[in-house]
Amino acid sequence: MRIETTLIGVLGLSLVGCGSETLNSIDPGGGASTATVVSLRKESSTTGNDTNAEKTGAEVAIQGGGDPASVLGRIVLDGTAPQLPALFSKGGAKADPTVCAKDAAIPDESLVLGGGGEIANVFIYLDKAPAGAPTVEPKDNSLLDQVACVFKPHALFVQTGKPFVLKNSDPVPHNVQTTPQKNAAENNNMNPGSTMELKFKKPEKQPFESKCAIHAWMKFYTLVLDHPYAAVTDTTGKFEIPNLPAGEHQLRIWHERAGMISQKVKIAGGKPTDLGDIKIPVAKMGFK
Amino acid sequence: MSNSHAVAVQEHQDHHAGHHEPGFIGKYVFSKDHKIIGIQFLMTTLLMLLVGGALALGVRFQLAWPWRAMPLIHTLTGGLFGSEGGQISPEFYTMLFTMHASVMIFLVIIPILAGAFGNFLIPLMIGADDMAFPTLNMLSYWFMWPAIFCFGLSFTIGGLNAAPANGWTSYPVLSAVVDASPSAGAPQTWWLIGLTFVGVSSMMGSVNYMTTIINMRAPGMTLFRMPLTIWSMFITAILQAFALPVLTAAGFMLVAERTLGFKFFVPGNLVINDGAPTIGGGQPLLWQHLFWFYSHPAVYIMLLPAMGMVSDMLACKVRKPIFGYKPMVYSMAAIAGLGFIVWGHHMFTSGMNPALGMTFMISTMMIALPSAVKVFNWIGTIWGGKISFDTVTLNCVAFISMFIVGGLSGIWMASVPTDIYFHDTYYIVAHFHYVLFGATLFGCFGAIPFWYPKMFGRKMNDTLGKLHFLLTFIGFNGTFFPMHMLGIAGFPRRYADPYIHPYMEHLLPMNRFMTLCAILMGLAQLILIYNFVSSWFIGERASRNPWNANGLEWTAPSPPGHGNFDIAPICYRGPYEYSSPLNPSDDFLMQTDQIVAR
Amino acid sequence: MFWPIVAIVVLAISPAMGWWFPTEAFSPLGKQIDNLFYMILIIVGITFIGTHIGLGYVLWKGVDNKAPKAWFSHGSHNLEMLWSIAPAGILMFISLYQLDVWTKYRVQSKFPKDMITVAEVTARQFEWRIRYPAPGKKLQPTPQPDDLYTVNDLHVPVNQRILIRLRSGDVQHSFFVPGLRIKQDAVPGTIIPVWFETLAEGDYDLTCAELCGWGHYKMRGRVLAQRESEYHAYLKQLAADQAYDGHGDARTGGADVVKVEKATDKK
Amino acid sequence: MRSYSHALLVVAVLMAGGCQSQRAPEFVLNSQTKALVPAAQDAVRNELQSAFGTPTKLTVWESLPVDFGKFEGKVTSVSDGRAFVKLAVASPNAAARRLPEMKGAAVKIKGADSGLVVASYNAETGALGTTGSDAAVLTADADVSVIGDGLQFGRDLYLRHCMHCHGVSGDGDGPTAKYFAVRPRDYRKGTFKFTSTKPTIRPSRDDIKRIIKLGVPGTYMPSFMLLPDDEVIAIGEYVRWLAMRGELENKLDVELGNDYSPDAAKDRQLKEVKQEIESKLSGKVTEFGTELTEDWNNAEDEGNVVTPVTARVPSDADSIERGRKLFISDKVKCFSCHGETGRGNGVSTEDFNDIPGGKPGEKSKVAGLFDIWGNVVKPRDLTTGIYRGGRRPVDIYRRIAAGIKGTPMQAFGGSLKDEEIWDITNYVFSLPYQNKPAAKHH
Repeated sequence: MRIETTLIGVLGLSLVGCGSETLNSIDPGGGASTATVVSLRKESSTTGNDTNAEKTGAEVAIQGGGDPASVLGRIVLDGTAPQLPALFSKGGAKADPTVCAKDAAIPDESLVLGGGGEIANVFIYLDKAPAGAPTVEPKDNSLLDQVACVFKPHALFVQTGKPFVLKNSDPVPHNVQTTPQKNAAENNNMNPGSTMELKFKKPEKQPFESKCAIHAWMKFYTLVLDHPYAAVTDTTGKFEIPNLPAGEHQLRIWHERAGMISQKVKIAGGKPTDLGDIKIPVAKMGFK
Repeated sequence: MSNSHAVAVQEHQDHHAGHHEPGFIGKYVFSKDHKIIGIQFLMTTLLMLLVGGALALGVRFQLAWPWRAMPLIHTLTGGLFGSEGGQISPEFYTMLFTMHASVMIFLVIIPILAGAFGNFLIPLMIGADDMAFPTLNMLSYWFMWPAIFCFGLSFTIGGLNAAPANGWTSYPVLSAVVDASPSAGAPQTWWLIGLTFVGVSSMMGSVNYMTTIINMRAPGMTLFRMPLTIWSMFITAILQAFALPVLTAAGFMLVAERTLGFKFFVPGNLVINDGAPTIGGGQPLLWQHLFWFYSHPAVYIMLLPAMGMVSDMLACKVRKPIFGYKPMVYSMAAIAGLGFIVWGHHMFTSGMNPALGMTFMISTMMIALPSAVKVFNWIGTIWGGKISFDTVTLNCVAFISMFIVGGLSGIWMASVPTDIYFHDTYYIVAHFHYVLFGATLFGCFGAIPFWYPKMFGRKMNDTLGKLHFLLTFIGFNGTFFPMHMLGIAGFPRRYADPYIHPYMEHLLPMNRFMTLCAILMGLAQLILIYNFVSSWFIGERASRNPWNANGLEWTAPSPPGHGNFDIAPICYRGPYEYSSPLNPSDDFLMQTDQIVAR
Repeated sequence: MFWPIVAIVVLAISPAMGWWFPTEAFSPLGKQIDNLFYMILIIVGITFIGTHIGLGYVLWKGVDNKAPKAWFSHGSHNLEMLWSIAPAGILMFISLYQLDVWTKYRVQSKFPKDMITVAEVTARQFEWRIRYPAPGKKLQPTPQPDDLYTVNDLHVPVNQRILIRLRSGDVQHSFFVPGLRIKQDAVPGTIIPVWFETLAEGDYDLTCAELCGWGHYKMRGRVLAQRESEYHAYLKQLAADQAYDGHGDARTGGADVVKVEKATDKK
Repeated sequence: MRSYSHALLVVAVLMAGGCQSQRAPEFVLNSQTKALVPAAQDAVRNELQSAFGTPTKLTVWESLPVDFGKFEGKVTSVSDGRAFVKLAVASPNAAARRLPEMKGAAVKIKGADSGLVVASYNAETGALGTTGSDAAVLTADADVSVIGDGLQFGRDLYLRHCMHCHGVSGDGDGPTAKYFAVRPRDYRKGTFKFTSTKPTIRPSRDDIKRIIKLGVPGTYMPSFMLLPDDEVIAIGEYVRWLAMRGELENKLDVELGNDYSPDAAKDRQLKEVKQEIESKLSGKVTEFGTELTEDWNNAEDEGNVVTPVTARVPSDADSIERGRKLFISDKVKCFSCHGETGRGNGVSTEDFNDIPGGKPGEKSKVAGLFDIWGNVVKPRDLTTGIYRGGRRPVDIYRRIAAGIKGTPMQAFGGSLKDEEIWDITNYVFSLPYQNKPAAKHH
């Protein structure tokens, strides 16, 4: 008898434990095994303007005013990088050999160096226009061309609002598949000789990659900002960002292999600040 | 003086046994003694019974509380088996029922009958001192373990959360194309290898049984003086010997198809899991034919020994000779014979030649006949007996009753048009659970306490036995009888969530009830285990012949020593001479008793 | 032996409890199958009750058997003959009685002649892909450019003998319509003709009855029996939707949503 | 006797314990978030929590363009703590059928969040029971609105039908997904492949509904054709809600990514980082919310649906031939991916491309084109007659004109005339039926 009662107990327990409040409806998943509740989100009164965000953080803390001045420097590689082989030797392209790499080899542009190890295609920029900076009318964006299945330039800086014109000078179609973080991604086919115009709405946090799906090796990098405080290095590795207000700024330095490097810079009123050589260790370049 | 004499006697007995004591390992682990082997089989199968039962409870739980976090699954598997947010995934459900069937059929029912009781009883009942091939016998047990290992491995290989998920029938193409089912790659293959090991094991057993029964019978033990248990074991052995090779071959073919790229079963131009179209001209039905050519006789392999044992126990319990001994033997033989020509009734809806359908229907109908004869004979045996109601009797009667239900529900399966509707619904599930669980396992639950004294020299606790029987019986019918209703309502097998189909929604409460009954039944087995183990130590000591039975095994000491019989038995008559007028003093007359002339 | 009583009681009440056929059979063959089922049920029921009464009786007698010894008998030859031959007769009767249903159902030479091939149903993991011929055309064995495709929703004209060609795209499935008592496996590599006739308008659940993978239970479809006019209207609608090029009238697919019309259930 | 009754008790406790120890489903963070410093991870987690809640305790962010399900009504009478409310619903049955989901829905009184949730609602009498002392706040003829039942309805259906492939958080990584050659969609980028909208636009409600109903032929996404419309819609809304949640997470990651990657913030004090993040994110979520609202509302705008200017060009031999010429022309270059005979074996499938989001210069081990989720995508074999995005002419037109979002399949709408697109469409439709020449080597 004891045992029987125990067994009934067991059954009861299992019934209560597993079958509670579920005998009327099939309840899917653990969701229904616990009482589920809906709550309403408390909309915070602060709207989208991030004034407080600007005040705090590393953005700007105006100290001892002064005229805006430019910051300049040079990006160099610390160490020696291996010689990158060309993607395709002359006439050796996988697709469209009649056009791509017809006259010259297609180089691997993921790391382009000057004679003294100066790094090209490095982006130097600020996240936001510093407070108190003079509003300058954004100048027109430079044009992106596609020649012999290479994007020219490989890295460029684009301002929001202004049209960004892409051109296909090749006798073959290309397409531009963008992968931005904040703007909408595009992937449009471009006829031979055609041009296309993109407009970016929002500033990006980082440069983003764009590529051609037809010629998978074609890539370029775009930095989209809503202010002019940015520069892209060439093979001299030199950069200059003009008329920054005096104070402390957070410089972003970005390269497609090295990734993001952040550096604080102090602008004393008046004279330009030279950061000298900014060394990027070769280890960051992700060679095997 | 006396000491030395005792020693002398000891030595003499050893010599008589024809052996000298082996060490512990030799005696209890790699023993060649058929009794030890039988007990090893029994232990293993009871363990596996618990495993299979647990898997079944998993299935039942999902059907009763679909997509509810399964109890213990996380505690036991640490959130393995592809469950997210506590809810199991459908492929895990398929693994559950696949492994439930595999374990129950290949690791419980077949070995517990042929392996455990076959091994233990055959030499004792025919008065032999051991099996014909003791080493082969030992191997047949130890080949179980690779099988268990492979099944277990199939559960854990492949990212720890894939098991065979193609049903125990593992029909190709699903089981033949690696990408077709979650058991991608290894598990299904390991499962097939495990199957082969089971086959090898039972093959060794069957060869051994046949030889032993034919050659090693005690003097005077003619074929028609053999207990029905022996007859059933004999017939089973023959069945296995003839059916198993086919399954083994089919298994190898499937393994070859999965691993070596043979094309036996997979036709061309099937696109599976976005793969390339299959090439080759296989025929899926080939597997079904091969598989069922084994697996239908296997159903009788899983049943006949229970029939035999129940006959023996019943005769002893009602103190009456078996009603129609020879018809019983003939019907068993008939079942075995017909068993080979009815496999097609598993394939009525598979689109095979309808003419075949008719022939298979008729042969299937005919196989119901010997079963009917046996039932009537059992009832006739009870008729006019003096019944002592204990665990054994209860289980035997349950066996008969359940077998009637299972057999009768089979008639719908046999008749093709109704089978068209019932095929692969829960009606089938009800049917074969009534036969395999209802009949066979109740038979075993009777046989365990009946021969327990002979195994361990002690009796099992009868009260606990009755309690275990009661709960099991209630739980069993509560679980499986409603399945007939489900089947009639068109409730298909192997559905993880049938209730997304509107016409089955209303069946949920019934499934909850069945699951509760299943839990009850599962817990009841703990009583059996407890009773089994505890009686070993605290059970009441048993004499040589505690049930006043007639068989030769009861002339041996309990438990019998090495070599079984201290007095070599001579058989004078059939095993069922209960209440014979020839013995006025008592209501039984053992096969070894010479009639005292007076 | 209380439990057979329970069993019988359950059997008796289950139709009322909805534990019975989902619906009555709505196809001629289905009706025959049901009759067969009930016939067997009666035979089996009698046997079941009879044997259990017998069993219960002998047990009861056996328990309070006052005689000093049990009845010593090795059986009776006549009885053996009796209860071997009687069941044999019954079983033989059952099996012969039903042959014609089976032949009508499966033997192609016995198929009705006046059948229209409505569609090709391809079972795949885990749905029923259906191919109709274009309105007013015959179904071709191979796909045609103007074929109409849909999924899980098979429309057929009511009260007509119709034929579908059943295929499998990947593994073995089974075409199971409980309401019509149809079941036919879809065997990979073969095309199996299945014929049926619906006796009432309305939708009949279509499920898969052969384990086809983890999503076995997901294969929920329906056979919708419609009046001929509605059926043809549906095909036209389907054709219009399939031809939609962004310019047609918005109702036919222009709204970019799939319409599943509710079944007009005359059952 | 005792010993085993004890044993049974243990079993009982185990079972009960097992039942109690059911894990509730939880949202998981995406990989970018996991790459941030712990402080930033916590910040993101908290923001998401406050904006979307957890699967079991959903949070309704009313400004999002999601149909959370809303019943409005007035309190007719209050008696002994039960408020009797007439809810304006389509039919009492609808409310009754939804009762399981209405349980726990949030209750607004006079337009203000009362913090109460529905405990019971009787559609016939209109008796609304809420948690807590509702008589106190539910005064007679107060405006009452019950919010969030639709979301719960969708949640339950999603957990039942979709979760085991698409995952609780809609990350396309449910338990069953690992067996698939074609991965389930990861909603969290807000990008869906087969839509009727312009390339830069989110999918419309109808697109999602259509995919749920028709499935994606050729993949393991089955058709849910026979689910009732309201259930399909509820699932669709929940999917959109999950997508928005994932997008918000991405936006937060981008916001914090530059400064709080482990090496950017390695020599910073935890405390200052915490404050900094707080100030950085203050107001951001609301701002992002408006972005989300705008993006997803655009998808419903008729103007953003891709509709051909001209009707379909009749599919005659000429049109098909013109289409074939375009298909293999250097101007359109369909063959570079789909192959000359449309078998999906173009040369660009042989390239070893960079893995999206992989390390610089790291090439994938397998040849093939990638989608933005980092999975290899096969260009469709057009000869099989299986079209994942639908088989109507307009579907193929849209695939060509607007491309397939997130994949190398680009938008030709700018560079091809409508007639040309229709010609290609006709050619594509003709491919399964003509006898195909063997593909030449390029």
